[in-house]
Amino acid sequence: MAVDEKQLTEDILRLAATDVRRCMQCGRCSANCPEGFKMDLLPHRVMWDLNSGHASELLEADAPWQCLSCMACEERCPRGVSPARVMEALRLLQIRQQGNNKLPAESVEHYPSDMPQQLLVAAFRKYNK
Amino acid sequence: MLEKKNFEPKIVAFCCNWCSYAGADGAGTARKHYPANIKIIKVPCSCRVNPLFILRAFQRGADGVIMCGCHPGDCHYSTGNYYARRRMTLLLSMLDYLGVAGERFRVEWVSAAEGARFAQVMNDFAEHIAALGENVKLRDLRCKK
Amino acid sequence: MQKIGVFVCWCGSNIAGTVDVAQVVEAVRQIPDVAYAIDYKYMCSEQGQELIRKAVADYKLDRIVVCSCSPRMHEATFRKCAEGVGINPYMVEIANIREQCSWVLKDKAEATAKAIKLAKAAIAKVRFNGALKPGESQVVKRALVIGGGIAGIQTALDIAEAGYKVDIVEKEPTIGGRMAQLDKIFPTLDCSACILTPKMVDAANHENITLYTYSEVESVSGFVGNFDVTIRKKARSVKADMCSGCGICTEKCPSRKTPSEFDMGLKNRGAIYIPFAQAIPKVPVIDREACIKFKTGKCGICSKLCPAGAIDYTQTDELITEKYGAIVLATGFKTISLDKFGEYGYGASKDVITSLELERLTNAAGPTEGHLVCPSTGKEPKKVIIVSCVGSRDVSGRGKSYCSKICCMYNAKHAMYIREKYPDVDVTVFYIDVRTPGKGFDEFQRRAVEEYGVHYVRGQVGKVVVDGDGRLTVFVSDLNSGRKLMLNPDLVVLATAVQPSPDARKLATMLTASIDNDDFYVEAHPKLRPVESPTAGIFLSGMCQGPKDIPETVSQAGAAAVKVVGLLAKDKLLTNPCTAQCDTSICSGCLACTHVCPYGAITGESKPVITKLGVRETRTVAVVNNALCQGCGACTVACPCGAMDLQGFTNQQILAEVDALC
Amino acid sequence: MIYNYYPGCTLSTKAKQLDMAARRCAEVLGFPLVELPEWQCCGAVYPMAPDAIAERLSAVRALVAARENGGVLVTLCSACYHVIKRVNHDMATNAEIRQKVNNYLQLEEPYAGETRVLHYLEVLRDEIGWEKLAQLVSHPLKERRVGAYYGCLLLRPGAVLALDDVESPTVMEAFIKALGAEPVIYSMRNECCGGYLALKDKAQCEKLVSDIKNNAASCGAQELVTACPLCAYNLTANGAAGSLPTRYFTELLAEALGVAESEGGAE
Repeated sequence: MAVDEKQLTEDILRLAATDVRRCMQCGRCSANCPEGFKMDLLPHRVMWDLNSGHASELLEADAPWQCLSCMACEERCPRGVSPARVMEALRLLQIRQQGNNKLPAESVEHYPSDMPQQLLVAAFRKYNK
Repeated sequence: MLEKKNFEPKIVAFCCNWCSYAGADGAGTARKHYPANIKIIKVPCSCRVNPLFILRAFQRGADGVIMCGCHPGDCHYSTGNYYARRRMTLLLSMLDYLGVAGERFRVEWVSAAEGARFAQVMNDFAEHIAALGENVKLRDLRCKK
Repeated sequence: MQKIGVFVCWCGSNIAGTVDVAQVVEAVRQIPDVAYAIDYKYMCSEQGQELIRKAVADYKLDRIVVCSCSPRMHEATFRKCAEGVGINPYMVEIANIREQCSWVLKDKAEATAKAIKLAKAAIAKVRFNGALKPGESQVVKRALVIGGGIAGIQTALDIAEAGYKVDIVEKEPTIGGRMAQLDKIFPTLDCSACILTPKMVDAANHENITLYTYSEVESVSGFVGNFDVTIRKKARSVKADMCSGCGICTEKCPSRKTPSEFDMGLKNRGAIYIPFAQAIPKVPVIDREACIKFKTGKCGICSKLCPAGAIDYTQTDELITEKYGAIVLATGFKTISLDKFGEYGYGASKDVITSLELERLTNAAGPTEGHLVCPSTGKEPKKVIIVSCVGSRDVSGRGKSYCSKICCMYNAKHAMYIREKYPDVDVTVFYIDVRTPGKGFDEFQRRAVEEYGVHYVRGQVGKVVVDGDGRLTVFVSDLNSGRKLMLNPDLVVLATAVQPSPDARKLATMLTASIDNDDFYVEAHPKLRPVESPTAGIFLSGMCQGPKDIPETVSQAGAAAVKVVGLLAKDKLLTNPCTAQCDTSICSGCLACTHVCPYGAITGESKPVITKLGVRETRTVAVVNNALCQGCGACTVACPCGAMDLQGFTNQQILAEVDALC
Repeated sequence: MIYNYYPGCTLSTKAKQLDMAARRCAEVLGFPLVELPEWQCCGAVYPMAPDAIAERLSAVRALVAARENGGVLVTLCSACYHVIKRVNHDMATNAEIRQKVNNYLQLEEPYAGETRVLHYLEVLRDEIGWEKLAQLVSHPLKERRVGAYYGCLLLRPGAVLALDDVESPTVMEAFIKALGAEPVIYSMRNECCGGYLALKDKAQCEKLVSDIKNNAASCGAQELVTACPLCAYNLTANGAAGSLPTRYFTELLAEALGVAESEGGAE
């Protein structure tokens, strides 16, 4: 079934609540992203795809699952755009669907006993519903 | 607000020649939309706006009146907008007493460079007036004869 | 019976695309007193004006309403047209159906209805228009230029050459401005000083030019043709007429802790100093906050050593008052503060510098005598990274929303002259876009890449990390390849956004010249009057109006000079006839109007008057001096009995508009 | 002023040192912390999506409780501070979120962001003042070179949290100085430690933390302080562990004020 790109873009933008059209592709988000070395699509590319009507490809991307929500991209964006929020929207669109958890508790092999709760709560909430 | 959708408020805007009128031109140049029911009257300076002009507009059935001038300190005539500000503060305090909801009158400062802001100010005001509904008080008084 | 002609302009499709002009014509034709109405494609064109002239003759029109673009655009055009066929120019009204109607509306019916309303309001007003005759005022044949950089110098030279007296006020101890700090300038890569300093000398020696350096404008009053300006000449603590400029005082001054403004803080200067060797005037100035004599009362070495006895610790500021016919603003620019951009490492490392600092580092007269070195080590860099758009095109609140315009070109220039002098140094420019419009400009930038081997990589630098040993790590992405990079340059150059001089705002208030949200002066019209301020008699030159490079600045300076000369060449100016007028028959003589008039144009005078009841008496009434009145209208509202009215914007006219719109 | 205190989940368990030291020091400094009754976990991550209403409720409950008791809420953990302050900002500025949350909570008086959310460091800086703090230090941390590690949650987004300049913060450095130690400023102090990635990709955390620690060490830091339990965990568990001991800022404070527990140290 063909994905309705327009609808998907709207859904992402509604959840992201950031004005992606302001993006001028300077790439500061990608320059600052601590996880950029591990991303299949750098943040500026995610913004580009969203603005150019290729949102469906973003659902296939691994980048949102690498994002740390550290907000360096948002803070240093000269255009006031928040790629971090777009990443969050891409995660939510997926994990909000039944049985789509990305980090089921049983998949984690080892919990060090000194790991703070904050870490566990944060991780499971970012990757699961 | 849905039920008021058909209500088209009548709004008069007094704009000073140097800042706000130029700001309105800026809004036009940038194609920034604001409602058609806002009509602008050009004055050389906000200090030319006699409070009686505003009352006349309300008396004639305007639903809202907005007066725009240069930002305080930036008046082309140095001090005109300060006079305007004081006069309008006084008028505002008397409007309710005169039978016009004070909220229907607003003073804003818009510079020549603020085209987008001009449109935004007008949209805000139009929305505000639309929410208030028709200005009935003065009309009723007039109909009583 | 009045005969009003209404002329509806299409403005091509600008108006006609959204407003049904035929319907507007149809509607206004129904209005009493409208003797003629017609629409035309371009009313401002010669054919359009001919149409108006012919209609006036054919229908004996006495009043004209033009429904067209903003009066700020073509009111003057149509007034002139009316005057040509014997109608008083003030019998013309404009209904702004473009900026206020067709350009802000999309729905044709809605726009047409609004256009009709606006036309009706203009018709209602024009009925009460009266024939007005402008007064005359004298023109003082002297111009003031505020700012002594290349913009101010060029403007002053051009005015002086045309035979008029002109004064330059410069707040720094020397003229020359930013251009004096630069090394080489694009697109020719010739030496900045070589082309600037002769101009500085010309300005200093010109019989028509007076320089007030180390001076500031204290206050301004008056109006076009007749400005009264007070200039504060700050105390130099050195008698300029006795000083020979030998410089011994500056060499021997023991206070050496003040960073040199001219060298961008890369070097210190004495408390008594001459900013640079070619300074004009070549007279030192004592920085009283740094001077040991002023701080402790001891020292006085400069005074002891001065062979001319020119040092004067007791000198005080001097106030000079002068009259001018025109004022030119040429206050220039500075680069923004990088305090809020901590991630670039400026301040954390000495090897992260701004482009203006690089100019000093590569300048033969600079602190390193033109030897490019890393400030932290004094060694030549092996790898240089240039970062464009630092703080430009930034709407996040930290920077400036505009493009600073000059950076792309000077980045290419910097990269080139580094590569030319040090072919082993690797230079990479990180950019968002390369913007090089201008004659020979793109070719210049391409030369940097093709002939000088400068690397250009698309991608804005994110952060510069500084290690304890001074090593720099630049985080950036190469957007074309999608690669993330971490690089270790020895020197990082930040192409920092420009902003108007901090004095711009203060002067704007003093001169009632408009400024925009970024403190750049606003021009009277962005296309048609780019070197004039909306305030008559105030002209704009150089960066104070918007970012521009030297060639553009020089052309604008010339343009401003021509405008000034055009004004000064007139013996008399026609004054705005829309001035206040007092109806003495009902004036009570309370003189409330005199207190609100910002120009002191109203006085109370004892005069014989005839009251409304026909009684002749002599009493105090308000009298308006039309030469002074600028037509703001403050007095009209202050007048309790309605005696004061403003011609062109009378109570009757405005009320007619209100009635027509409501 | 009443200093309502929101400890958060981790401070009651794995980060007790952060909590206990803070309480003891607050007593000494004259701003005793009053723990909110029945507080719930803030959720550890800020719900960025505007339609995430349920995820905002626990923070709003804490904010409402603080409003009813003087209107000030003090937090210690960077994540709690981040989440609660941002939710508070939503409640004050986003009408849609405000309406939905209030509809859900059915409070007597709707909540609209009235509570002032303060970080413990803000209390020290703005209420006590560095000068006074320095005077109260009985055991100055002489000759210790301490690097402040801010991480991301404490500062970003700067427009909402407004704790300090996001790129060149000074609050922790001033704090370290007041304790008699020498603050070490290094570029990576506001770069991410890897956060919750520790659970999924330990190797990447190792890399991020190493970069931070190497930068801090190169600038002369001998130890690091942080306000965040997650950062503390990552900084301790990675990057040549032990090379740069990481402590909570309140531990250093307790030490300097002479109220540290004798057994002290990380659990």
